[in-house]
Amino acid sequence: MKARWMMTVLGVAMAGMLAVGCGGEKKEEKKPEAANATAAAPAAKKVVLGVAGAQSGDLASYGLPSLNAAKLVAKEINAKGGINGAQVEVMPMDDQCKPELATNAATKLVSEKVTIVLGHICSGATKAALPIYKDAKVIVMSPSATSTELTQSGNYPNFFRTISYDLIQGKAAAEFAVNELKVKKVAVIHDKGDYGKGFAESAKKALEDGKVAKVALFEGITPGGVDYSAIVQKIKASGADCVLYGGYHPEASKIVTQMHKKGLKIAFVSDDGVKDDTFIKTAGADAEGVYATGPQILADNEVYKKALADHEKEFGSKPGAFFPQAYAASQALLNAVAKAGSTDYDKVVAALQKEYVETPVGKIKFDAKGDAEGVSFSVYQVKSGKYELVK
Amino acid sequence: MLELKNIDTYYGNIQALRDVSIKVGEGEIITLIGANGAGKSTTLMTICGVVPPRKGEVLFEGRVINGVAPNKIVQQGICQVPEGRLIFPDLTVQENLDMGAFLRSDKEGIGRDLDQVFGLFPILLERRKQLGGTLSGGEQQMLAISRALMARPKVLLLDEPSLGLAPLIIRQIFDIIKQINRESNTTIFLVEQNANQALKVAHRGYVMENGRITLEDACDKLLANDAVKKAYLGL
Amino acid sequence: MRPVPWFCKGKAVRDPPRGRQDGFMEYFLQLFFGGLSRGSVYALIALGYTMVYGIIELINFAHGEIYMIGAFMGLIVAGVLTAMGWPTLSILVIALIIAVLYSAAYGYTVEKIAYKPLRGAPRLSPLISAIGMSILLQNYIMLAQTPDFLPFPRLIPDLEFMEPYANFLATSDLFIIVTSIAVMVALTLFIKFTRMGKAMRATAQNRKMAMLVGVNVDQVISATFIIGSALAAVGGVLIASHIGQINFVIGFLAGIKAFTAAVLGGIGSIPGAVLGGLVLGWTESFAAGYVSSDYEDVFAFLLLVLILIFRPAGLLGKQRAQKV
Amino acid sequence: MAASSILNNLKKSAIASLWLAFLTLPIMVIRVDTVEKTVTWRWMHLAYMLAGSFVLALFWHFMMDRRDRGAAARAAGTSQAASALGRVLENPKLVKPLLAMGFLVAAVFPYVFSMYQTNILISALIYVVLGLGLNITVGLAGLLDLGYVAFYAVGAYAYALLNMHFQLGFWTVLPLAAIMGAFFGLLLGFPVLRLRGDYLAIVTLGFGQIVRLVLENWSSFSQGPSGISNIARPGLFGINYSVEQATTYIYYIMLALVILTIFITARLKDSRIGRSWLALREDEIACQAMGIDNTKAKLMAFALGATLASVMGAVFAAKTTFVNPASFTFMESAMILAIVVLGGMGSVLGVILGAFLLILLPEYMRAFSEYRMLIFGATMILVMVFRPQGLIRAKRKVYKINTEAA
Amino acid sequence: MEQTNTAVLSVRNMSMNFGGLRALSEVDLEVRQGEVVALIGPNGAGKTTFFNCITGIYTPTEGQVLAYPRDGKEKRINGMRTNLVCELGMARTFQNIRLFPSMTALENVMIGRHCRTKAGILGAILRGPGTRREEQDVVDRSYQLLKKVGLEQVANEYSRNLPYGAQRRLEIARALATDPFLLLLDEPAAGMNPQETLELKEMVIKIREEFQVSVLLIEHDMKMVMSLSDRIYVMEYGRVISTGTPAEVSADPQVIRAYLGEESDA
Repeated sequence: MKARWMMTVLGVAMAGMLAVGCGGEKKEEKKPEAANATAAAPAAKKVVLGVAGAQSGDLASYGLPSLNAAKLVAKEINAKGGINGAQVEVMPMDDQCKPELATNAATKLVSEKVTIVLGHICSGATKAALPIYKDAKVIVMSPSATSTELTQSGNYPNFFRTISYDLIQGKAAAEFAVNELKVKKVAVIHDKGDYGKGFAESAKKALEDGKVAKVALFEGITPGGVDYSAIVQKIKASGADCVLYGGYHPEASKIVTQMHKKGLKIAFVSDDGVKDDTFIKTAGADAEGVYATGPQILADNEVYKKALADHEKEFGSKPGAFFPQAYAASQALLNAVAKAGSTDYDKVVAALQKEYVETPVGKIKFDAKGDAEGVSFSVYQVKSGKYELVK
Repeated sequence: MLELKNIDTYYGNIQALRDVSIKVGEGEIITLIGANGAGKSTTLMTICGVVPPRKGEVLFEGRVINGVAPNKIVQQGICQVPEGRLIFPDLTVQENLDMGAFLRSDKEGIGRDLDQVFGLFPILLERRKQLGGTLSGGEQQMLAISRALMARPKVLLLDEPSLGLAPLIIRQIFDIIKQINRESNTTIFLVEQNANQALKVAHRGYVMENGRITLEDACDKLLANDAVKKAYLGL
Repeated sequence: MRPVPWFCKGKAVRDPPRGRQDGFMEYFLQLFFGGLSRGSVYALIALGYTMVYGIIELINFAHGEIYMIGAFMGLIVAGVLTAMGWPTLSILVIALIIAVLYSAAYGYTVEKIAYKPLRGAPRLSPLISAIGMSILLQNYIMLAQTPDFLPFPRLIPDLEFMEPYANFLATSDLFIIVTSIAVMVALTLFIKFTRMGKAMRATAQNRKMAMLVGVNVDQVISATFIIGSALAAVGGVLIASHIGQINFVIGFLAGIKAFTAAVLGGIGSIPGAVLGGLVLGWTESFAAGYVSSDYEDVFAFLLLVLILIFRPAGLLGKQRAQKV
Repeated sequence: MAASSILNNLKKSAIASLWLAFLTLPIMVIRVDTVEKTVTWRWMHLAYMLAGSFVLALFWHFMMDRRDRGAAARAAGTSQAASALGRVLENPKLVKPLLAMGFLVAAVFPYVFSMYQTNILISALIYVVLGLGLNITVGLAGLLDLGYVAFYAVGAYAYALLNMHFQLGFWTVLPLAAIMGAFFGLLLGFPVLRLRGDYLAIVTLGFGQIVRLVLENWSSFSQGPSGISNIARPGLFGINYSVEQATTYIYYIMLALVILTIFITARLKDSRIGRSWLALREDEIACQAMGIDNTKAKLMAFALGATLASVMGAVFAAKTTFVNPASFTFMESAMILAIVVLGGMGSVLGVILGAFLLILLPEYMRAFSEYRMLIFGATMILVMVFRPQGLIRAKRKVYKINTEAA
Repeated sequence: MEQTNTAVLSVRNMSMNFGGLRALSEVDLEVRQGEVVALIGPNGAGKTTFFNCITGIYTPTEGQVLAYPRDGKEKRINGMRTNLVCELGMARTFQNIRLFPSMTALENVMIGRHCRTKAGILGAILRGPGTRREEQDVVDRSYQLLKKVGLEQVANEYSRNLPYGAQRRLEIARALATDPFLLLLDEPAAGMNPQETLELKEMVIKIREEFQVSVLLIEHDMKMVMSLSDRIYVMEYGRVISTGTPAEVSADPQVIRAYLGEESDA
């Protein structure tokens, strides 16, 4: 009987191993450097950079670029001999943007004695994970969590970010629409998501406070839907002369395309989630003229150009969402560790707040609340297939 | 013509048939009687390949057919009218009959058989366009038999054609079974628990108990057998 | 400064009339046609659910993924052919054909791997296997292709004569509706008159008996998956072309919606799937248009719950009297 | 196994791998960029696919043979139907020491292992209770519920909101959450009483979606997608714990709740109520004709399952200190259902095993980050194919009969 | 039990329509205390529909269904919920056996006791002495009932594994477990051989005596019906076409034409 039981256990173990073996095989074919980065561990000194975010599941497209960014930065630093002789190691931690998985990821990183973390991607996951990091004195820097309260509430002194938050973005977009485009009636649309709705609500508040333009419509759409004609008709019926959209590029491009199909050609102002080349690709000609706010990335920013080239070389494709911010965050974190000379919490925080770093999003350091200073904020417009600076 | 040799069949881990051997000669009416749960229906399902036997052989015209897919067995000319009739309730009577001729492609032959079937059961002609599910029990039984006939079987397997029917209808059905056998020389393998009627119709009979064949004889002899009389005829 | 870059470049577009009276009617019609095109999409995918359910009483959760794979196949074919410089319409045709063939092959394989070994297993086992398959396929596409959204070329050209009606119905909408109708008619004829169609109906009603009249049930089940998958692929390519982008999760929401449509119409019933799809499309469209698009899904699901409570077998489902 | 069958398997595997390679060819090999109009060919992937699928297919056929032979052996009566694993777990000589050992490990776990281990174990324990709760509805009463996560959300938001607005503590809210769960269970139960099987499934799915959508959209009530953060961890007499201490504390709370739930479900299963659920699952009409009030039995099953889910929701909110609608998607319901079915419907031990497998497997596969969901999906299929009745088969109680009594 | 003229079930002028179809039309029927009443008729005559109407599975379109439980109080039970009808004391079996297949024989009978016991959720969880006593009582009584129908050997078998005849008897035991005053048997001898049918007949007689129940049964086996019942109702096309003692009914020319055929044959 015992033998049979052993057989069962062996069977299950084998099933697991084979499945894993197959997975491993595929892993090699795609990203050998990922395996190497984690496997080539037993160097005497190392600095571990945790990268947490959605690396699988439906939001993986927002998390994987950050991982790539971290790998690129780590590789570059390691090529130069590491930080004070210590090799940088990237430790990916998937959270699928789900709060409970984020806490698991956080405790895992804490258990592994990781002291600096790039992530998380979604504000919700970040909020869930932060208390754990805070308790363990881990510095967290997100490239994409824009929820206002993360920095402004003062609850999380260990949190930093390289992206500006909803309140600023929404306000900037609203002010741009009112002051520069002189619109009178605005339809504020969002994707019901954490990020999009935060942006939309800030924008709405700014519009109402400004008392110049009216909010003609405030509604959410279902991301991933097959058709947005109803909301487009509604925008049309509301008589709005401008759409402010909070959300990411996939839905934005669908809406813009359908707006144009239905003969609705009014200004479309959106956020950083739309200021992405993929948007221009997917929306094609319909992308022309769309405005998006975003951190200023000067076309001649050397760091950005280099990062872009490195990505092309390493991964054979253009980087995805939040890549520059993640690249900047990795640089900032590792630079701070280098400047601090150790991974001591207080020293690194001090370094983050003091030392400027040249990054794809500009020359930045961080303020007392954790937001990046020096991230200049601008509005872009798509002109002949490219985002160009408007203001 | 059809022969079962030492068949063992299982449902999951329950043995339903134990060492069953049955021979059916061409043109015969053979009946298999026994109590419910004795394994009669399982015998038929084993022949048709729906429940393949674990041991033993099913021979049809000298060829081994166990392990052959059910549809291939039907193609060879073995056709079953299952217990509970199982007509297609949402198909019309006509479509039900068409399904019977599913594996045939000779349009003329099908037409001729259709006429023949309607000759046997005029009521079906009347109900041609009606959905199978709306027929009464007796009509459904007629339809089920007709459907099997449409396949032009060499062997017709009938599973409890009298189940749940009024005495009047039962007699009609048995008359027609005899007629089919006589007119088209179709071999008939009849499974019944209405032993009285079945033994009157058939040439030879088998008695099954708990998955085993316990008796085998000509019908008139079985009718006279005391054990059979007591257990199955209620005399 | 008012942003008018398109006005200068594009053709003159009629400004829609905004009078109160006819504005209402126009608004209604716009929503109506929007719902119609959305509903046709749901119906196309719902057909696959309903057919599979009719035959083996399985909610095939991986069906949405087949739709997604269809879209990806379309993208790959279109990408290769575009690079080779083929004309748009021929690309559309070839992409459709290859996507249909490949999706059918996927449907066939999925059935063989995840469902066939589970015949006769407890009822919920294939359901879990289906969920597993759905997760597997999603991640397979994500890893083999990309997690990002990919732009899908517009394969359906805008037709000249549709221009005046573009406000209600774009060419691609029309294309989707027409294709859906054509496919559904073809499917109905197929089910009604062909040998395989009859075998399918027979198998759906009584699998054992179908076996006994000589139907190869395994073949019928395979055929069901193949046809259902092919329909999903048609939907995948058309919709991808309509909305212009795809990624590996598009199957999930579309799948749930289509499944809802199938149940709404009465699962197992082919006209039911079509009706369910349309009703769902209209509900969402009108809910978004007249109430709030925040709650369009809430309305869709509320409608489902209400219909099932008052007509427990769906709109066209057979109310089978319980045999006692 | 004969050499011929091995050869046969090799042949079949070769064919299967060729077919799979063909099937995956376009998607694995070709990448297109429709904007730049470029095509990338990655032929190496095809080779990987061929080799990988060959190994997998070989394994598949080997296991299939084993499965078929297992079935044959069972039928021939050479071995019992119960699985080997099941038999070990039923052996009274082994059960007691095993239980004692398990309890000992559970009791000292947080002090032996890291906080991370404790943390994911809490997750697993939460899912054990969720699984047991759903097991009542699905496994015992046979009511397929695809929207179970809605009740989980009810509990989580109940605690989050009450804590935010009224500063109510964990221990105050826990019973309140239970009551709210029961209430929502009844609320869903009433309209769906008439529905059967898959229709019931889809309506519950719809209900689950509605709850999530409302939480997402009704910002003034639930703070919408940005969720509620800074939810208090459970405290005891005003002591505030650090994260690590709190984790340990929650771990013990969960341990107690799990034991309580096991106790409750085990007792219910072997009671008059449990029997009426089983009867309901087997045959609704006969059940009612035998004098069981179907309505009551169904509502009770719904309400009890919902209560457990709701209580877990509160624990979940306390553990993560943050809730937002992203935690309550359909996939979550599917996951809990998978726990129940994978573990073995109706079996308490099976559900526990299922929860550990489904929650811990992805966690421990973090090393394969991007591939873990792929492997996870494949594992679900494999377990179902090779053990369709679940890992552990439910056992019925054998009653002690008092033959003398009249 | 003594036969008296007190009715236990009285159906007056009952009709049942399904859409446009009239399945039952103006049926009058009475079962008196201690009687065995048979309901016969060709397939589709509406016999099972009649059962479903009086047990609350269908609600009759017209007419009265009155029951007189042991306390003697008249109770109108048209459209009363099935479980309440059962609780009132009218228990039935089914034409196509409806046992709980993956429950043991004993558990099947124990389900019958459900409406006569009352342990609730709390009781089940706490399992106090009261609950335990009640539980043991249910087990013991159920076992006794199994013994009565000769199934004590297979008490712990899954009911789906029982032979057909045993399943029929188990269904009767399960119905008896509800302490009925009226037992409704839907084709109890269907699928049984003459020997088993004979045994069944004897069992029904024994049960009537021992449990003091009246019996209303639907049956095709004329031999059993004729020798077992006190009175017979014959139905055709949803109407009662004849009633009376077995002798009276079998002599009725209308019955012979409709049902038995020219020569009575059993």
